[in-house]
Amino acid sequence: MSDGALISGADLGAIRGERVLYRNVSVTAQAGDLILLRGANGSGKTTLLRQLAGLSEPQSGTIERDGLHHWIGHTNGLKAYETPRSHLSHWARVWGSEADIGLILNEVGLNRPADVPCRLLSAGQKRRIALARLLLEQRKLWLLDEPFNALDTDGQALLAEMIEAHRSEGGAVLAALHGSAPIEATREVTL
Amino acid sequence: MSDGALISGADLGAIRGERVLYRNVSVTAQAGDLILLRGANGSGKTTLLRQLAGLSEPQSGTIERDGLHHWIGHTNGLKAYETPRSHLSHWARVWGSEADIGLILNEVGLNRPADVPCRLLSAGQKRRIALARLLLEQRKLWLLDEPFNALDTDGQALLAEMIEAHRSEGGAVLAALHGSAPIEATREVTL
Amino acid sequence: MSPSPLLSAFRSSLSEAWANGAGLLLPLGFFTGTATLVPFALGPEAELLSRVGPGVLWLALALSSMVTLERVFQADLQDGALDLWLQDIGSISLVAAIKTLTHWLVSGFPLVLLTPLIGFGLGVPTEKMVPAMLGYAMGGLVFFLWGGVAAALSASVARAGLLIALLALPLYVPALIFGVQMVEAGFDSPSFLFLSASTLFALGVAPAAMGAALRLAAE
Amino acid sequence: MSPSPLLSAFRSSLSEAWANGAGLLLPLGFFTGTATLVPFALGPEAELLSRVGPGVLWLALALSSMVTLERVFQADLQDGALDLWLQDIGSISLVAAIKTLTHWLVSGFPLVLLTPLIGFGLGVPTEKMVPAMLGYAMGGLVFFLWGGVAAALSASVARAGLLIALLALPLYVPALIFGVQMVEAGFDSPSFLFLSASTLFALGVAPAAMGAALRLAAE
Amino acid sequence: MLSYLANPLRFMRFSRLAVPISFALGALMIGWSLYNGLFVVPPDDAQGGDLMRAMFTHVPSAWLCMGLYAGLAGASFIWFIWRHELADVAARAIAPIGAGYTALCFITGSIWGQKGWGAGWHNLILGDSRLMSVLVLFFLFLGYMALRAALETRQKAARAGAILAMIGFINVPIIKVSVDMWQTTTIHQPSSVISIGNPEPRDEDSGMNIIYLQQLLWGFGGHTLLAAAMVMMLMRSEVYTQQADRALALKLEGA
Ligand code: HEM
Ligand SMILES: Nc1ncnc2c1ncn2[C@@H]1O[C@H](COP(=O)(O)OP(=O)(O)OP(=O)(O)O)[C@@H](O)[C@H]1O
Ligand SMILES: Nc1ncnc2c1ncn2[C@@H]1O[C@H](COP(=O)(O)OP(=O)(O)OP(=O)(O)O)[C@@H](O)[C@H]1O
Ligand SMILES: [Mg+2]
Ligand SMILES: [Mg+2]
Repeated sequence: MSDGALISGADLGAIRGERVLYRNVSVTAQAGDLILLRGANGSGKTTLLRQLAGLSEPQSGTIERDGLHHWIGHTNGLKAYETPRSHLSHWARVWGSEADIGLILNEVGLNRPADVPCRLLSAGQKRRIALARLLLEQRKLWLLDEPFNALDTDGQALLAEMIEAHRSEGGAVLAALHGSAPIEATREVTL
Repeated sequence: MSDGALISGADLGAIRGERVLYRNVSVTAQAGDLILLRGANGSGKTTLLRQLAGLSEPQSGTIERDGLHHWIGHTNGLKAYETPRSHLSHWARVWGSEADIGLILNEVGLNRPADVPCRLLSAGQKRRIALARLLLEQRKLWLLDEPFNALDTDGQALLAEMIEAHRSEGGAVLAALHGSAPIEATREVTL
Repeated sequence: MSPSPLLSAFRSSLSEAWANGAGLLLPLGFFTGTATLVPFALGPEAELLSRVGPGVLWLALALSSMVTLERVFQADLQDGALDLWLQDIGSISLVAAIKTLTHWLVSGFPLVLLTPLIGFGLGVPTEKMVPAMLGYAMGGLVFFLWGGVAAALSASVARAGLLIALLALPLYVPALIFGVQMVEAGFDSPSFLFLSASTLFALGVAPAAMGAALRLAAE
Repeated sequence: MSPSPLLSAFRSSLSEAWANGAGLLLPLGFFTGTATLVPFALGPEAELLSRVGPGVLWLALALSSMVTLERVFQADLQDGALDLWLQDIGSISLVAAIKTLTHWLVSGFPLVLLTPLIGFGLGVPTEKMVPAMLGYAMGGLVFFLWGGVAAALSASVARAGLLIALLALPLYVPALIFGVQMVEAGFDSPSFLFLSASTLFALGVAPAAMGAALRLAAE
Repeated sequence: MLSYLANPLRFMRFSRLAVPISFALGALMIGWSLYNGLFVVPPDDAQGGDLMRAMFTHVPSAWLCMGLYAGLAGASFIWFIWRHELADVAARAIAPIGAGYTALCFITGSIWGQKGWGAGWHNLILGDSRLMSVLVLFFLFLGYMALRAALETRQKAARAGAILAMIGFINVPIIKVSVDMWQTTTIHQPSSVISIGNPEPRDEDSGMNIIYLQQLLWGFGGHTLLAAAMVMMLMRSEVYTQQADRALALKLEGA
């Protein structure tokens, strides 16, 4: 593993059904990188991200990770009965982080619906809760699957700032994205 | 009701919890209109669309509809066990439409995964199934909630074309949207 | 609505019932469970088993009706299928009724068909079989209809399970009493009439109630 | 993992169990059902009832374990919470175990606490109560652990319900045999030892199995 | 031996011969034991008269269904630890055969028991620890097959199946000791050929008569060969289909 790399996958391949999604894909992320995964719908971005996150076994190739990472998938991992606050404090406890939940809720613009159960929240508000998880604990690597979905323009700006800040602090970000990116990337991987 | 209007809501209002989302909002859509609903996350776009669709009662104001409409919400209305084909043919039967499913699947670029159960499909592929429903049956009014989400660039272009075609055939479209629209609208309603 | 939509509503909810299998889970689990357990608990005396059998079957019916439908309606709400159904105004109560009947067909009716098997297994006298089967069929139908109402009411509510139990059980009791009596006493008992009556009542009232409840849930 | 994550896993699944209430649905439905039915089905002879009671309780335990956990794990898979748990490598088996125990506590344990009530209602002799309660407690625990494995194994499957029943029931039977015997025979029967043994076995094996199965489901 | 056959190619070469041979041999031995068992040896009335002739199928099938499950669990374990594809192929092939022999054991057993048990025998199956544990074994085989069938990819099926198979193994010792341990809960007669656990003292003549034992062992040998042959046959076809899949995958990659 090339030293200093936070994650590196070599000649990864994925087969679904009798279909080969991709093969010999290699991804490496150093500190400060922002790597965008590009590709049409169904080309395998989510699949690749899940393999990199260790959520599914690659059919070929090897992956090396250095420490823990944050994951945001297509789904936000919220329960209908959770409120933004309870969700965040739950994961804060799980991860043993002392972060100030109220502050974070404020940062992602959720202090108003902070105690409204998630089943009543709007799509963008739910997405913002997922973003808030990124601030709960310092983790060098972020794996984000179409993180800008459902966010309004402020929300997209906010996320862009968060990513920039994270990179400047020596973190790395891998994100699957459609259309024009609001941030310029170090590198693009197209499937 | 101003004649020729496919839908018109007059001074609509919505209250959620002890919060007033909006009041005195009026929307009217003539043939050929594309009306964009704008607003921050949680501002009430979905709520308004649901009221216009007759899915929830407005706390104030009146709505008049002229005939049936198509609905695409944040969720796609798919079952895990359905395949794109079975889903479309199901609704074709329900709506009594003779449309050629194979053709439509082709049009929205789903002929490859046409028989893969939805729980295995990618986010964008699922969204495309929802789009395909629009083509199953001619309905003058389309109510779309962030329809471009999860679509790749081709998908977005496709939807833009579909909307244009629909308008030129005398249909009207109400869509909630974030960021820059790939189509120029007749009118924007900001919440 | 014209028949074809209802037909395909039926077909789709058939495949749904088959797909999420929850419908089949309970009867099957219940029967294997019952067949396994009752003799353990009671010892193999046929006489005793034959008298416990019916009660156990009724429980199976009541439970499977409650659990199945709760799951169905809640899924419809979450994945947005309910919104689609609601677009065609007026259809919803019909659709709900059909869904309910389908799931009764899948999870309730097997009990009826299995009655003879279990019955013989448990040593129920043969002449009791036919009234028993009819009793279970009608009783199960009532259970599923009221269970559907309860499920629809609580689809949007948290703590649905508890609520459903509380809502449904009182509605069940009459059909239950008549049903058990009929299974005991056969056709020429008044309870046969009472059971038929409550079945008709449920068929008349429940669908509308379900429709209203589902509209509410979608809000 | 340090205790605090597990603690909060426990807290969260408590609120989950409370929120979807499904756990409470079955025992509750079952008891109301039983209370209503058993007298009808069997007539009021206390001696007879006291012999039916245990079997019904075991059924309730088996059912609630299967249905509850299926729902829990499938929800975790669909809303993506499972993905989050899986990020912290190694924790998943522990978390699964805690979830299972929590839901046993919520849906299984009430049965144990209710044993005396029902028992007296059904006229079970007092001296049988304590061993009975312990028997139900342990047996129910085993049910929930194996039920959890079955649910986790089939979490990603469409036709899960049926499958879970098929997978879980064979795993239940040993604990069942011993449990029933123990409830009958009390502490000084070998089945007490056997039941304890199979409880320990389940406690040792099931969590790892659930963990592996959940990893698989997330694929 | 096993490590030698671990290589699929060697396995295919070996089994191409082994299958027909063990088929023939097994058939012969079974035929021999049945001929003697059904027509030659005198019935033992203490054992239910002519019904006891079911023994020459019952006991071998009983031993085999346990042995086959052990094989299933073993193969699953090997695959789970070393990811050895052939082990998974074996596990997949064993399941149906095992289910078959479990059913056979049950059927023959019921035939044997029919007279002694009379009308209420179904209750006995449910109330009897030995019979119940065999029933459980049958469900385990079925569950294993159902689970594999339900999962999309072979990888998933293999992993899930392996987990289940390994857990279920606990049932095999339970079956074995179920008679000796819980005399109270079984009418099944105790192990007289090989008995573990603590069988209660017997008087002399209750040990198995040598002429029965011979036929029984012939039958056991024959059924073992037959089972082996069928398992290997299924494994061969599975290997072929997997090769076909791989070819398809390669073609698609090219395309
Ligand atoms: C469905 C009914 C039955 C089932 C499922 C069954 C199952 C089994 C099993 C699993 C074994 C192997 C046990 C071991 O190797 O220790 C076995 C062995 C045996 N069974 Fe049965 N059995 C059944 C009925 C009967 C009946 C009715 C009889 C005779 C009255 C019988 C006589 C035997 C004998 C003699 C053996 C050999 C014991 C030994 O030497 O190990 N079985 N049976
Ligand atoms: N069992 C299967 N049989 C056939 N195809 C399958 C199977 N399982 C998954 N697929 C395909 O694998 C692909 C998964 O793609 P993935 O979700 O990674 O796409 P994506 O790049 O994330 O797309 P999107 O941009 O829409 O999110 C889909 O095309 C899906 O159709
Ligand atoms: N019971 C409640 N108490 C307080 N606030 C509530 C309640 N129910 C809903 N809300 C609020 O109502 C709003 C619903 O907004 P809606 O879903 O229409 O937003 P939206 O404009 O669609 O947002 P997005 O762009 O994220 O989709 C949310 O802000 C939510 O927090
Ligand atoms: Mg994706
Ligand atoms: Mg919205």
